Amino acid sequence: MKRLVSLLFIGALALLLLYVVSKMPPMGEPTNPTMTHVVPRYLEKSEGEAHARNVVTGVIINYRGFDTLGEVTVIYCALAAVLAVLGREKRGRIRDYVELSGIPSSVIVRTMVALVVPFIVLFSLYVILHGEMSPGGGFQGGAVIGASMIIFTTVFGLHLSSVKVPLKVRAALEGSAVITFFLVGIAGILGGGNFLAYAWPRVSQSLQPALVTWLTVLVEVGIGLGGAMVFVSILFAMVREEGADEPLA
Amino acid sequence: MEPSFGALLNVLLLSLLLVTALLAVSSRDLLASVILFSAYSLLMALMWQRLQAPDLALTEAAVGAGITTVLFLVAIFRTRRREEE
Amino acid sequence: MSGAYRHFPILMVTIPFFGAALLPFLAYLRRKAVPWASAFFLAISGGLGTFLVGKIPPGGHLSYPLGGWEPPYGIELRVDFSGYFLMMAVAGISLAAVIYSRRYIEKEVEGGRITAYYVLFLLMSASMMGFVITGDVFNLFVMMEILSISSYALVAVTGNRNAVRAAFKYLLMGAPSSIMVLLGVGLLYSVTGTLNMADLAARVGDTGYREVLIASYAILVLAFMVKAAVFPLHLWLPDAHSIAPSPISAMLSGLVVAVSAFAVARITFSVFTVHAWGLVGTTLEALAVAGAAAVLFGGIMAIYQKDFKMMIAYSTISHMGYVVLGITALNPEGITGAVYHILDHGIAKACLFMCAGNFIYRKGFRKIEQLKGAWREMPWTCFAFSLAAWSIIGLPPSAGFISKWYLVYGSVRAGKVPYAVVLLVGSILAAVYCFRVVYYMFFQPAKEGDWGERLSEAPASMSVPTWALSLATLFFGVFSYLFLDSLLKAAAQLL
Amino acid sequence: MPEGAVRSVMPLLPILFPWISLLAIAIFRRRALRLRLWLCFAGSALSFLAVIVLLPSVLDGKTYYFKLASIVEGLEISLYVDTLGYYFSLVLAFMWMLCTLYSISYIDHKQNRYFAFLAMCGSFLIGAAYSRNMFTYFIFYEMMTFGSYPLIIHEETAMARRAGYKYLVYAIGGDVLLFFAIITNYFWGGGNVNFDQWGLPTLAAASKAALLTIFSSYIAGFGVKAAIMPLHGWVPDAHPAAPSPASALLSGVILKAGAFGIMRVIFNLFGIDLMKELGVHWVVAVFACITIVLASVFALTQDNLKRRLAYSSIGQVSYIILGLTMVSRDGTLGGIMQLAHHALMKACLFLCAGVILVRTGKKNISDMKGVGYQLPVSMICFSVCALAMVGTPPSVGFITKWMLGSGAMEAGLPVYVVVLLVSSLLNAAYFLPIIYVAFFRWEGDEEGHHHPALDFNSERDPLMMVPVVILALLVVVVGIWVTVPGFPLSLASRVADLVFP
Amino acid sequence: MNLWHNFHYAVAMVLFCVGLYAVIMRRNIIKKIIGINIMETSVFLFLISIGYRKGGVAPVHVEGLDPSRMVNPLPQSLILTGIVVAVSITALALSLAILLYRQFGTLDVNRLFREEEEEAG
Repeated sequence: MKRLVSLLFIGALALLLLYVVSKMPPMGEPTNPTMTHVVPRYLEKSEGEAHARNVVTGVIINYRGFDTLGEVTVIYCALAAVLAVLGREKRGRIRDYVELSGIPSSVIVRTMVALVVPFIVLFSLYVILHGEMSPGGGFQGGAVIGASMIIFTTVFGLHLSSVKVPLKVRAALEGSAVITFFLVGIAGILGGGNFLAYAWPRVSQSLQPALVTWLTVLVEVGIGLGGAMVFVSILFAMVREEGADEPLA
Repeated sequence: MEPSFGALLNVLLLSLLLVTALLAVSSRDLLASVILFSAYSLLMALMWQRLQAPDLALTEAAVGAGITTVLFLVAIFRTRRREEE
Repeated sequence: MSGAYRHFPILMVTIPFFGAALLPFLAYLRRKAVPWASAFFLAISGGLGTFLVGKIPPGGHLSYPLGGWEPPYGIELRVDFSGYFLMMAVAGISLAAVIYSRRYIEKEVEGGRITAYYVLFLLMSASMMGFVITGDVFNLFVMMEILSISSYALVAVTGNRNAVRAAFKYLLMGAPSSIMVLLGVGLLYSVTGTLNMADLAARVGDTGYREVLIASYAILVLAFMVKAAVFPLHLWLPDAHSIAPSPISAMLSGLVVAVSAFAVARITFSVFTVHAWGLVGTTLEALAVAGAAAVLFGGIMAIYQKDFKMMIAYSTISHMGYVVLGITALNPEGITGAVYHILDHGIAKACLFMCAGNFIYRKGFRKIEQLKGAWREMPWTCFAFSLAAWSIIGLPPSAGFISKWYLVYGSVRAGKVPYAVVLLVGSILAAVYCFRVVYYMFFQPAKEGDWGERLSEAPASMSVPTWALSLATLFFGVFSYLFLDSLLKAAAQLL
Repeated sequence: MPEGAVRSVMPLLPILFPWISLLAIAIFRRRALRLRLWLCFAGSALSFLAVIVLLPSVLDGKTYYFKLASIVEGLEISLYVDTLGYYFSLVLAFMWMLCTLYSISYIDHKQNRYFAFLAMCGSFLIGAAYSRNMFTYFIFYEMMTFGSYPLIIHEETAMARRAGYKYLVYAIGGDVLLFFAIITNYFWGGGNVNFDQWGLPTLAAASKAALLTIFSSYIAGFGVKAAIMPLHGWVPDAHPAAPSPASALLSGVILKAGAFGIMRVIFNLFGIDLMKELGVHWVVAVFACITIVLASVFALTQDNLKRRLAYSSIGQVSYIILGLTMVSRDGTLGGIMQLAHHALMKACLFLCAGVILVRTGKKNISDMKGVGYQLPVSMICFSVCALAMVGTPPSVGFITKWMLGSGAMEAGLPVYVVVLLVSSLLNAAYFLPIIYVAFFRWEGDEEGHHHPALDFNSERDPLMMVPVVILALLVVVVGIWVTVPGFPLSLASRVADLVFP
Repeated sequence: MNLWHNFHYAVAMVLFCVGLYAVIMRRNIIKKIIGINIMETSVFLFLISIGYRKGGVAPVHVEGLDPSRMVNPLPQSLILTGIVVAVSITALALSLAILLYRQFGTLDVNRLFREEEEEAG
């Protein structure tokens, strides 16, 4: 009975949504309200105003910077949430009696991973720093770093990973995205503009493009580092078994 | 939309998305679901690339197909693999 | 509008974010300092807020374009008087709750998670402040997500099995509703091309896509109803609010659900303005019916509870119904009543949960039965409880009376006398469930072994916030005239 | 600000003075019992003094005004002393002082709680009497309602708890109705619920259905306090359960707060003309008549003295309502005077019942054989008041009934006179047996023993006897020298002149 | 009738309902979390489709490219935030699932909540 009601509800919802879809403006038409109202300015002026060739990056970091501040706060919040639920390791390393994958890792895999991981990190740095020109940006790069750490962990185990990226480093860098963003925002106020203004009115016109570019890079790096550390910490917290902490040697 | 190669590809991708989503939801083996979900995410990334959103495609590939999948896998290894009767 | 104070709203929101980001490192250095640091950041935030007194033009608003990008292009903070009022309420109650947390949390939460607790607490309070003042619908979503994620986790922070289950239930209802908010925003965007509330308000009127607008409004309202636990969608609330640690219950019950209800007002009045009400009338009526049902259902369920935190949680459902009825009255009095009710219900509910926390802290009691004769040992807690209950019932001269007056008046003025009657019945129900507890505390002999003769109040860092809040219910009742005029003007501005 | 009023803090003083008691209790806590209680009395006495100093100027027709807070335009919490409010405050401050005095030796446990709430209720009641508008009145009235709960359940017996529960149920129901009435009145009265005028001009514009809703909610809301049948259920339980001085106040003053509210509604909010136009006053009058007769009949069947007195109060308070709804000058005058007169008589009766209870431990009338010889002074006072209740001249009871009768004739409704006569007969039927049992029966009378000697030893406690004697004297004195300025007639006739210009 | 033209939207809506189905009807917690993820990605797909423009190119400025040919960058930037939110919720939900399994030894909601009723009763 309950199942039937739920199914009916979902079916009805689907039909309603499809009906709404049929009434929506046709997809892809250049005359749609979405194409004519706010967006033209982004497309035409972003290069001059936000100094980012990649308009998406311009919008993310510059026009809608506060959303991105919210975004990095969300991911930071997720970390805190996971830690609040699962707890965090004590100072020191995580003992390694958890074999994450059932596959015994061969020498070939180990060597390959050890060789590839540095390159992945390098690639992610490129993604972070090149975000304003090509697709990519801080968060994507951070995610890639996180993924590389995950590969490392699956192959070499939690113990070695927690040695490579110790708690000290993570605790200091997890919040770096929020902190950088906040400081950049405050700098905007000090520079005579509003919070999160990149082009400080107090700085002369000629310096502003460089300023905006450098601040963007700064923020991207902050997001990248913070995001990567958050992903690593979340992974550690989830992989770690209860009571698997090793006291500081 | 006039039938063109692009449109056909989109239709194909979308139907694959539907299929993988339904399979991921209905499979009783959680590991299979997760892998299917990973495939779904990758297809989604492709779809977004088709819709001219390369940033998102990159992100979805790294986060949706990568990190989320790994988190799911960790969770499954920490719990159990098969759905209970 | 110039002067440094125009930066204060954004600083109020972001300083706790910043503080939260610093906490893990601080914990690494010196764990004992973490609670004090969190209180410090919230105090700065609230302190900045006090500088804004009198700076918000009554009936107008303070617009703050972030990054200097003028509104529809960038994100705008739109601080009108009701938003400012609620922001200060959030700041004040959070400060009380964070001070209260220090001793309480030591007892319930295992050491390693305390830092995470405070991080989440700061994020939760700050995101609520952002939530009520933002002028951008997508930003609303982002703030709501910070709020939701921190709330889910804070419910589970004790690691107690029931708590984890309650948190999961909360997440299971909360996450789809968040997605629905995004869907609603997407629909809205697809037909207007903008995300700024003021710009949306100007554009929803003359767009030709009626069905899409109706759907987006209905979806948004439905989603916020889940977050605000309005009657048929309240299932997650009683568990989550009663099992969470008491200061968190205070925050969740007092503020989190209430600001979600305020979001409904925001959507209704700032996005779908008077001009678009032709579109949303049916949804609003359905919402009003749900609100009325919530008032009665919550009240009746509260009467039958044995666990006092559970009782307070059901009372919250009932009071969210009040707020919804105030919003759906669609006149300045109703909105003022709703906003004022969010404030005074928040204060009183937080106080009730803190009193409950005091009993749990000292005695581990959770059953109403066990409160018989409690006043011998914990008279001040019992008095604080009675004062807060006074406001929950809505008796003069507490703040609850003022808001009840406006809510009922709003309903009568809107010609919806049945809803006025429902509100009054709701206050009768409130009287029944509150008086039962007060009666047990003061006029019943204690059961053997439950309560002795010796005074054993909760420690000062817990009693003081409790008392401060209970006196605040009186303050906002007696001095309501300081705020009501501006609130009415702000509400009239919305219409 | 009402027209012609003087801005002054004088109205605030009697509200503040009772809080001396709370201060004293807070300072001394469990030490210095006597001093503490005397300070409580001092609070109520000062409050009475602060009321009485206003008497000359109020008799001159002066009004006072004091604003506490203004919520929004047209809705303020403010005090306003007009003749009617002053009249009520004079009665209640006087009663309050005497009952506080009496309580000092009557209450023997949990004094702190009792005296704190006693003082608070007194303060709130004076605030209610001095309210400028219905909003303020409601605030004070509501606080008073819940403040009197601890007085009712003071003994904490099972009966007291039950009575307290019943009281709360009725009170909350009534208050909610009242709240609804005030809000609808505020809405249809054009945002105005002030008592400045004799009838709100804005209210006349409202539709008849709206007016009926407002009026009936008001009457039902206040009717719970004023114990109009069928809303009287809490009274017969609350009075016997409460300590005697508290019952005296319940009957003498708190029930009157309901009646006073109805006065405000009829005189100041609706105005006599609008009420006449509305044409439902006779319905209220019929309810009042039914209450008058039925309550007396119920009183006949009670053996518990305080329960009998409680039913008597129910009937007597409805005299006020009847007087107000007669729509004639003398009837109104009688109704207003009954407010004070009944307070004097009934408070005295309850205090006597308290003396009997304390000195002999007897609650039921059938056990009271020969009480008149054990407690001669109290029982004489009791008899005086009982006779006054029946309406024997020269007493205040006679004055009231005369005025009401004259009002009924003036309104051309002799049927009310019949009701009054029947009620008087019934009053006699339930009061005279008490006097008979007290003085003309004694232990062993049937065996031909002589009546016992008068025994004055049990009545040595001046704290209890002084209030009883003062009240009994006043019942007679006011009944004889009716027209002395400051006695009820002088103030009531001023009000009646204003209502019927 | 724009339904056929808007088939991207339609598929997104259907996916949304598939996700909702999993959240409401599937008993396994991991399945529910997958459902939440499907719902989320479907809404992202919906928003990106809204931002699409016929024959459009990615919104990156390259020499000689007419800005008016670019697709709408705004939904894309919103979705980037959305993806982060999605992964955050997933991480939290999975942590809760792990903890639930530790404490109850089951991932089946029916069993979880049946036990709750027993405890209450």
